[in-house]
Order: sequence, then structure tokens, then C-alpha cells
Amino acid sequence: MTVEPSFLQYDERIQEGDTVIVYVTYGQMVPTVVKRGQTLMMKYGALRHEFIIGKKWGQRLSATAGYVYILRPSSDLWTRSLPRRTQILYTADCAQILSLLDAKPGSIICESGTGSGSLSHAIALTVSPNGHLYTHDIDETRTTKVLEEFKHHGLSTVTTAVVRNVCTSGFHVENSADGVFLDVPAPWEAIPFAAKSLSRAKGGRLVSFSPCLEQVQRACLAMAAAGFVCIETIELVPEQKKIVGQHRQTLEEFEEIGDAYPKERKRNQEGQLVENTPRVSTAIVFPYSQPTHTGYLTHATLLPVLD
Amino acid sequence: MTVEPSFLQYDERIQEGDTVIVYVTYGQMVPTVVKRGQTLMMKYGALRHEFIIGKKWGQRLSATAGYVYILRPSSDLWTRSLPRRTQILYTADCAQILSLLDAKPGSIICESGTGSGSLSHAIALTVSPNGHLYTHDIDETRTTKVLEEFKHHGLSTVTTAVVRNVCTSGFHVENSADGVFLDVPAPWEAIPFAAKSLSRAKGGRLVSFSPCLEQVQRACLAMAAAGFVCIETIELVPEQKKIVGQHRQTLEEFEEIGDAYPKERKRNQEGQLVENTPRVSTAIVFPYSQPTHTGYLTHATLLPVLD
Amino acid sequence: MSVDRLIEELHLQEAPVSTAAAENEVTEAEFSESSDPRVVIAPSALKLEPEQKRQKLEMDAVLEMKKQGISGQEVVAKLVEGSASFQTRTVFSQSKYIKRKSKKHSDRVLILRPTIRLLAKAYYLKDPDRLAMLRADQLALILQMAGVHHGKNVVVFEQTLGLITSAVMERLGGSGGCVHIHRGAVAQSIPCVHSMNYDESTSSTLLPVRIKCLLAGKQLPYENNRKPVNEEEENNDDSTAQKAVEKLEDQDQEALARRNDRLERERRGLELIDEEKAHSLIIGSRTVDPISVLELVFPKLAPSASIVIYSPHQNMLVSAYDWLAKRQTVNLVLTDQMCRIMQVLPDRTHPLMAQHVAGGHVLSGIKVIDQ
Amino acid sequence: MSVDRLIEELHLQEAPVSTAAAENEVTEAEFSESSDPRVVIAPSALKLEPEQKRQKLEMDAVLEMKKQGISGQEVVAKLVEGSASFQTRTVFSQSKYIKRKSKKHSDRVLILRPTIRLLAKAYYLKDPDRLAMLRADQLALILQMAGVHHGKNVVVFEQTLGLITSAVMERLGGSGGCVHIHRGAVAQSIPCVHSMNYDESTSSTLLPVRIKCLLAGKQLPYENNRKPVNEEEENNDDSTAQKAVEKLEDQDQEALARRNDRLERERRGLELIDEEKAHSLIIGSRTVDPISVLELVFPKLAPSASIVIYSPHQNMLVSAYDWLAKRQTVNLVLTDQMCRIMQVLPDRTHPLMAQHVAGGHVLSGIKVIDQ
Repeated sequence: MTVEPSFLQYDERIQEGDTVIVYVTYGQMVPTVVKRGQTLMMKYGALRHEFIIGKKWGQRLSATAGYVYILRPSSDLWTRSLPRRTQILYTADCAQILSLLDAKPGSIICESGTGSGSLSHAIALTVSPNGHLYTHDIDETRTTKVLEEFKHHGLSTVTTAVVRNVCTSGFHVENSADGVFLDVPAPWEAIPFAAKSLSRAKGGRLVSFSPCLEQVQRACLAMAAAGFVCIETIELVPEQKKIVGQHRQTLEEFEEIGDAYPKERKRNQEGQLVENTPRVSTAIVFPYSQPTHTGYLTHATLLPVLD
Repeated sequence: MTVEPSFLQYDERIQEGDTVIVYVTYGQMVPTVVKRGQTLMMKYGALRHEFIIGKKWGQRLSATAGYVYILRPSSDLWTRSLPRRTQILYTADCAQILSLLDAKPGSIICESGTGSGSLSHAIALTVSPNGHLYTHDIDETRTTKVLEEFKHHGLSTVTTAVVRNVCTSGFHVENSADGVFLDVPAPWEAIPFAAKSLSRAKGGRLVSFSPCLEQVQRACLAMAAAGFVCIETIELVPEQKKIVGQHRQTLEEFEEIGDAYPKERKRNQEGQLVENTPRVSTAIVFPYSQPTHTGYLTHATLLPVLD
Repeated sequence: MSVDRLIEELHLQEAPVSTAAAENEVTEAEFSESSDPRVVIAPSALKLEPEQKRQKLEMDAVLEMKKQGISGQEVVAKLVEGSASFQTRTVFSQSKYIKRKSKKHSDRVLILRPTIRLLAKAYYLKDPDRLAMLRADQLALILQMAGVHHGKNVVVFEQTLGLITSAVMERLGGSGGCVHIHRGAVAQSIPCVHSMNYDESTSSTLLPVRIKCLLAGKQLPYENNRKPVNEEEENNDDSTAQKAVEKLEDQDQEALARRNDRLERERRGLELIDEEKAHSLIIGSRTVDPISVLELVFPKLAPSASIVIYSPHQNMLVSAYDWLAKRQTVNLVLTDQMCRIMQVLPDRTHPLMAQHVAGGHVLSGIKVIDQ
Repeated sequence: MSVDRLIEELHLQEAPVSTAAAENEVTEAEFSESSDPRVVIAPSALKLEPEQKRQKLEMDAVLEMKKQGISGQEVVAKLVEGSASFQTRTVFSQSKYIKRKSKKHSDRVLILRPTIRLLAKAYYLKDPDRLAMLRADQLALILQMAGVHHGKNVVVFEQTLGLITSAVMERLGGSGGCVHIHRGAVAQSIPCVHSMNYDESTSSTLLPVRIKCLLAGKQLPYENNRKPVNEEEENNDDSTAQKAVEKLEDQDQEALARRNDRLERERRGLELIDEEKAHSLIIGSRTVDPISVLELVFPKLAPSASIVIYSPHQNMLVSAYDWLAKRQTVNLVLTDQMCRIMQVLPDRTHPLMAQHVAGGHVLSGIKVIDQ
């Protein structure tokens, strides 16, 4: 069975038209749509698309100057590798936003702005196949680009992208959404419109992302004024660690060889190779400099209107 | 040689008049001034002071219903055990404040308010023997109490406690301090006075503690207006961990006995005691609920005036 | 402790208004709303009297008044009268007291549908130990790192009361499979699955597989005793024996149908693993070494599958990292995250002074294969 | 890298105005001051051109203008002219550009006295690895947990470039002792002690003790070679040999005096330990297992002494915890702390988007004795 290219389902083997994530090194992944005749250039040289077609997902492939892995696209990998047109929301925040929106298959979600479509993809994948994402941006190049991506990624049927300033004109749909997400400079202007777009009969959830506390303060007031309840603001600070092989020295060893990490094996006086004290794996904070703030997430509930 | 009771120096053995920290259990420490004829009542029953006198510091003593340790007072132990008259500053913040004030022996430091004297003790011990702490509070009962404590703790010569509202009347000393610390509801009112109290020839440091961001915002503006430079706001969030013995199960073990932690030793089918998989020590976050915010520390430098 | 009770208590926390609060909830509120916001750090030190002692009006009397239909406003008036401490409070504190009591005794209750998010929060606050300290924000991260969505095949081994399994099922939306590896004959201790009341479509994706079968590498028959082990109560004393016999035939039929359904689901689950169709492996471990699960499942994962391992014990994840690094795994990363709630109030904005911080670590990676 | 240079660079960071900045400092500033404050997270992704390429005015030309006494304002005007990107910027961005350049090229430099706090910050930013990732806030905590003040006797084993030793010395204020356990014949690699330029009184409390002596349990004589090992340069080629001989006698006298001073300090340090007069033990470990130090020093600590152990490796502290828990130690606690800088600007208040977070853990406890 051959399926249309889609982030949602795929064959065991890669077909022409599939979007693949080429894993080059840790931190360097390149998304590309596989097309005969094309060649991908990266750190490890050139890789002809012909060689990708028919291979298994996850397989190692030789390029001209090294090897790479061809990975299945996922929401997280897309976020890590997508072409950035704006600052984007990273996986930790995307994950949290999906949860705060109570997003699941069938949910109807409004989002503004579209930006580079990092969160848009996460939402679209989550609400598939019977839900819908309405994403809004003031910049037409962004909505056009994300629609193109959605088409390549098999997400067209669950998405609509609209050029629209939600702060002045509101959302594309009214009285129907289950959740609204805002990442706009003046969320307080969009909040009354967010209330309107949520389903009156079912109620719904609102999540607003803002880097600055002053934005949060005004957003909270606007949410309360628009009738939202259970208003809460949270902040996520992820910390990344790496595993290193650690050598624990005794004072005697330190006196003898200093703090240089000794080789795993060394020669003794007779010239024989002997094992040194084994290394212990341990986690340390790395990289030394890390993101310590992206934004505050303010979330709230709009209660259903009982008739 | 017999010395006067003092946090700064003491004999090897405990004398009458010494302040001791009675360590009962983790988290329960009782400070008391040793006096013949008195008896300390606590969880483990009664302990007559007679028994404390002449003992070594750090020694275990039997009370009527258990035993306790008699510890030497230190700034940290005093903070953990002092009689609380107000909310206090804990060790993590005290340590940071001393550092931000560049406090050392010889420093002249102004503080407001005195509160329960937690930070006051930390400062007094650090600036001894040739520095001085001027501590200010609007509540006379607090300054009286802290002066009494300073006397018992051998810190009278390096401290002065004044009843004074620094927000309206400024500090006890002008043009002489090396550092000023503020923990007042409206720091912006005290900041111009803080600038006056600092030494013009040497310049100095200012540290302000505020729980709320709005206070920080106004304090930063006031500091800039008063001529302070290098204004920075930081926040410390300590996390406490405990070490537990962890049993790593295989799936087979889990299938057999469930997730209950097995005993360290069990009987085999012949009734012999056999060692179970050894436990591994590991650190987990504990207690589950912890302080996640005390206050923001805003610090700044006043440059010397060159004549 | 029943899940209903948990959900109920949860509502009280999230609800701006409620009537059903236990009295101790009031005392807690007073700590966190103290005029000095730093008070909450060490409440024990303040030795505040519990509200009960300071309130002359008995809880029973309040409930009686409500039964009689007396309005919330009147109840509050009575409470103010009965409060020993009210007169000693400042005007500001008095107004806060009235406001709080008005909220508490007004006549509305907010009923929220159970959601994974609320369930996660409720269990985390009530029983973090049995949940392996899995916080709602970390659960969200796990789902996203594992790429769970409609149609995916996900293998789950968890010791988190069914929370991870339930969250995966919701995200599958009736298509794909959630292989739930469990001990004993029947999946036990998964209240988070049951309390979501999933419809048939969503429930159809739950594929429980016995550890035994996974260890044996094939599906095993049930043992010979008629009833599946652990499922029914072992209530066989004489007085009820007679009744039991009467119901035996009906039960036989039902039990047989249930068993067949279980066997069919298990067959599908094992097949999904064996045919290398599992796109994700999620391990949420408390006592079981993740490597013990990896050894059985990792070799059979589909290439490009995501592996996500959660544990409150970092050293377990360090070992798992070493294990995975020696195999074909890319994008290996160990993360931890702080989640802090902000108090946003005019002129009093700051992070909460104290909150539950227990949590764990998340290790994730992607399985690859050679040329 | 010289300490002076570090201190200088530090000034640039703390200084609101400066002239001596390297050009790359500008580019960094542009990342963190980008109009979208989230940009800083992944600057590489934005592929901003370095400032140099967009600026036609050469760095040399700028420095030349300054030599000629051209005012900062004029320099900025020239920079605006030379900027390729200036015209493409928004008005807001243009004004920011001018403001930044004005600050950078104005004619004041802020010179700060070295303090332990600034030194800690400078080394942490420049060489966190060699400092065992010890952050200034954690150094402050260590001093407070160890109860360092005037008159105390403190034993220090550290792998933090002398930072802990230097901080302890400052707090002793010339009374008490700071026993510094070091490898080799002479305390090496302690730039943080030297760069504070302590007066004689403060310097008198530094009591370096060789690991060898601690291991031997007694003071050892220096080895037979005339010069202490490692101290003087081994510059003995022929051309300088003659001069060397001439200076030999003077050097002999000096070296002998220095060696005698070292031996006397070491004797005092060892005596202080042997007579159980050490009130605190601080271990700041990078590669050495703290237990190896505890085994030698813990038994000889004065009862009621504080033990504080810092390490970037939590598992080392877990082992040390187990070791101490089996001995007579109370109040054992393992802590970690986050230190975050806030950006406080009108309508733009938030924690810094990125900062150095590497750090370690602190284990502390108090030694007690039986009846």
C-alpha cells in the first residue's frame, strides 16, 4: 500500500515526496523533501536523493564525506530542524501548551501568530484526524509558507491558515473552538476575541505566551475581565545535562599525576598495559550556558454557558 | 584561659553563660544560654544545664527520654534555630547578601530592618573584630531583643542597634558605610539615604531584598536616580535533596514481588538468609514541597567621589 | 482513596468558588494568603492556631444552615460573628476574611470534566510517591518527545498509576495501539485509565501485555484456575459460597468473554512488537531498572522510533544512557525542568513562595539502524 | 591568560561605559539586545553577520580617531556612516544602535578594585572547567555553611584555582588559620590568592600543607635538590648559566628564607590539624574523591566542626554523604541552587533569556562525638 506523504502515517520505506529529517550531528538536523535528481549538501558532503528513496526510515546512509541518518519527521524533530522565519517555540513549551489546551484528536484550536509553524505543526498533529487548527498571522508570507509545509506534511485537511490581526479583527471562527493560543505582543487586545471564538456550549481553554511580566500582568486582568476562571501563570526552565565518564582520584593519585584525566589504561613499570581506575558515568549540566527563560505561560478556563 | 561567652571564640569546653545549640533531631534545634539550675524541656525530655557545663562542644548528652548533641553556635545554626519575631532571611540569602555587600572583617555595614536578627548576626560575625554593623528597625522591641542577643553572643562591641525609620530619617551614620542592606517594604524611599550613608571617598555597595517584582522595578529606578551603577537583580532558588537507598528491580523481580521495596535480606526456599540485590544510594528532591521564592536581591555599586 | 474524591478535591483547588471544602482547606488558604508573602516558607514556625479553634461556629451548624437554604451571604455574617480573631484583625485583613468566606460559602460549585491534565495534577499532589513524582509538565514533555498522535503504535512500561498509558490512549484517538506492559494476569493499579471513562473507540487501542509473555517471547495461556489471578476478590467463606455457586454460570460466560478479549488484545500487542511496528517506547520507572525493559523491547522497535525514559532517579537514567549510547541511538539527551507558578497580583507579583517541586528526569533518543 | 586581563574584561562587563572593548563584544551585545528578546536562545540559527563585516570602518581607524582625541560622539557619527545595516534598520533599532555605540565609545572607563565576588565571576565566565564550575553564589554559600569568620581555623582542600582559599583568607581577617592542602612541594595554581594582593596580616593566615605530609602523618623535609621543585624556571642553557652563577648566593639566601617560612607555616598547619583545632573543613573537588580527603582530616576535626563539600559531580557527594552518615555527623544536607539574573526594564521585565548555569552541589554537616 502506498500512502500520500504525511507526518501522520508512512510506509516502512522512504518514498519520493516524503519529508525526511537528515540527522548530521547532534544539534544539526536538516529537513528535506525527497525528490529524484536533487542533492543535499551538508557538513559530511553531498547526498543524492536517489539514494534515500526506498531506504528504511532510521537507516544510516553514506554521503561523500561521512554518514548521516534519515529520520522520520516528528513534531519534536520538526521543531528542532525547521526553517526559521521568526523566533520559534521550542519543544518544552510546545509540549506544555498542548497539555494546557487539553489538545487531543478532535480538538478545534485557534492560534496566533503562525510564526515559523513550530507550534502549528505540534497542534495539527495532535488534533488530527478529526479536529482542526486555525492559525492566524499578520504576515502573509508566513501563512503561505506554513500552508505549503502542511501540504507536504499531509496536514492540509486539518488546518486553515489566515492572514489576520486577531488583536483587531478577532479569530476566523466564533463560538466553536476548544482552545485558543496567543503569542502576540499585546495579548490583552486579543483576549476578548479569544473568548468569542471559544464554544459557548462546551467552554474552552486559553493559553497565552509572553516573555515579559508586564504583558502577563495585563493579560491576567484581561482574562478575568473576559470571564475566564482558574487563571494561572507558570514558567518552565528546562536544564540539559550530558553524561561524562568521570575519574575519581585518590589524594595519592592526585599527588602523583595532578588533575589531568588519566588514560583508561596505562603501562606499569614492566611495560604491561593495566586498567586504570574505571570511570564512572555521571551527569553534568551542559552546555554551560543555557536558555533560562523563554516566556511565561498564562492559562485559563472559559466555563460553558448553561441555557 | 577563660574567655567571655562569644560566637567568635570559645574554650574547648562549655562554660556557664555560653549560648549552645541543642540539636534534637534534623530540623529541630534549640538555642539556649547555659545557666546552672535551669532545665531544658524538649522532645527527648528534660536536660539539666548542670550536665552541659564542662562538656566538650559537639558532645552527645543523655536527656531523660533520649539523647541530644550540644553544638557550637554558628551564623547558620543561629539562623536555623533563633527565636522568630518576624519572617527571617535564611542561610542561602544571608550568604549571598554578605557576598554582594563584599563584607569582610573591618567592613562598616548598615542594615534595615533588624527583624529577628538572622542576617544581623551573619553580618556582625563577618565584620568582626574591627568593623561595625548599624542595624535599624522601626520596632523598639526588636532592636532591644537583638542588642540583648548580641551581648550574650559577644558581639556588642561591633554592633549598634537603632530605632529608626530609614525611609524617612535615613541611617545612623553618614558618609562612612562600606555597604547598606535594605529589607523594607518601600526600598525606593530608603535608597537616597543609603547613598548618603556610604563613604564618599571609598564608595560602596547596596543590596536590597524584595519579594515582589514591582518593588524591584521601583528600587532599580531609584538606584539609578541616586547615582548607583552596575545595578543587577538576581534570584536564588535553592533545592534540597535527600539520599535514599534505591533498589533497582529487574522486570522478573517486579513480576514476582511487585513494586514494594524488598527487604535487604530474605530467606530462600531452604530457609537460609540471603542478601538481596544491594541498594544504591541516590539523591532525590526532598521534601516534595519546598520554598521556591524568598525574594529578589538587587545590588549596585556607588562609585567613590574623586576630589 | 477514590479517584472521585481526588477529582473533587481538585475542583476545589481550581475552582474559584465552591461549597464542599473541608475545613482544613481554609487554614491552608490563610497561610498562602498571609499579608507577609514570605510566611509560607516555614508555617510551622508561626504556630498559627487552626481555624477550627478560632471559629465558634461548628462545621455542622454551617452545613445545617446551608441545608435550610440560608444564603451564602448570611452564612458569612454568622461566621464573622463566630470568629474569635475577627476583631483583632486589621481592616485589610477583615475584608480579606469576608472575601474568602464569601467565596467559600457562596452557592456555586464548579464541576470540570476530568482531563489528563487535571488528573495528573490531582494524583501528583495527593500521592507523588506512587506516581513516581511525575509532574503534569513532565508528562506533557514525555508525550511530545515520544511523538504520540493519532495512528501511532506506542509501547508503554510505567509505574505511574496508568497516567502515562491513559495520556497516550487519549492522544491516539482510537487509532494505533498503546501496548501496556503489566505484571500479573490482568493490568492492575491503573486508576488513571479507568477514571477517564474513555469511549469504545479510544479504549480499543489499549493492548495490555503480560510481563511473563514478554519474558517468554510468546503469548502464554492463562493458568488453569478458572478465574484469572488477582482479578476477582478471593471471598470464599462459607456464608457466601452458596450465592457464588448460583452466579457461577453467568460469571463464567462474562469471565470467558473478558478473557478472550484480553487474549486478543495481548496477541495484537505482542504482534505489534514482534513485527517491529512500535514507533515509540515510553518507560516511566519507579523501581524497575529501565535497562531491564530496554533489553526486551529496544531490539524490536521500528527504526527511527523514539525512546523516552522518565525516572525520579537520575542514576537510573545515566545507566540507561550508557546502555543506549552503546547501541544505535542518536539525539540522546537528558533533561530536567523546573516548573514554577507565578502569583500575578497588582503590586504583588512574584513566583509562589513554596510549591511541590518533586519530579524526575527525562532521557530521550531515537533508534537508528546500519546500512 | 593573565588574571589582569580577566579583571579587565570583567570591568567591561560590569562597567556601564568603557573604551577598551574588543569588537566581538559588540556582536554579543546585539544578540542579547535583539528586539525580539527570545532571539538569544539559538543565535547560530539566525546567522547574523558579524558586526565587522557590516561595518566599513576598521577597528584600527576607530582606535586612531581616539588617539587623536576625537570625541566619542564624533566616533559614533562615523560608525553610523560606515554601517552597512544602519539604513535598513527600523527607527527604534537605529536609536538603539546609536545609544549602544555612544556608551561603547564614550571616554570613561570604570576601574574596580578586585574583590572575591568579581574574581569568582571573572574566572567562572572565562574558565568554568578549571574552577570546578564553582559559581559566585555557591562560593558564598560554602563560606556561610562553613562559618568562616575572624579567628577560625579552616582546613581547605580545593581544585578551584585558589578561589576558596582566597575567600577564606579574606574572611579570617588576619586571625586564625587557613590550612591549604596542596600537591607538590609548593602551593601552585592558586592565582585567586595572588591576585587579591593581601597585606601581610591576611597573608599570615595561609598555611600551605603538602599532601605528602598529610599522607605521611608528619612533616617531611624537602628533597635534596637545592631549589624547591617546580618553583623556579628550569632555564639553564649555556648563555645564561654564567649570570645564574653570579646571582646564586643572593638567591640562596632568598630561597632559604622562603623555604623556612614555608616549613614554619606547614608546621603550624599540621599542628593545627593534629591538635584537633580545625573548626571547619571545606572540600572543593573536581577530580579528587572527597572521601579520600575526609579519611585523612575528618577524624582530627574539632568536635562540632562544620564540614562543607562542593563538587560538580553529585554522585561524589552521594558517596561522601554515605561515608559521613556512617560516622558521627548531624545536620547532613545536600543542596543545589539556581541563580538567575532578572532583566528589569520598563515593560520588559523577565529573567535573562540565557545565562551560564553550570554549577555544582553542596553537602554540609556537623561532626559530633559520643559521651
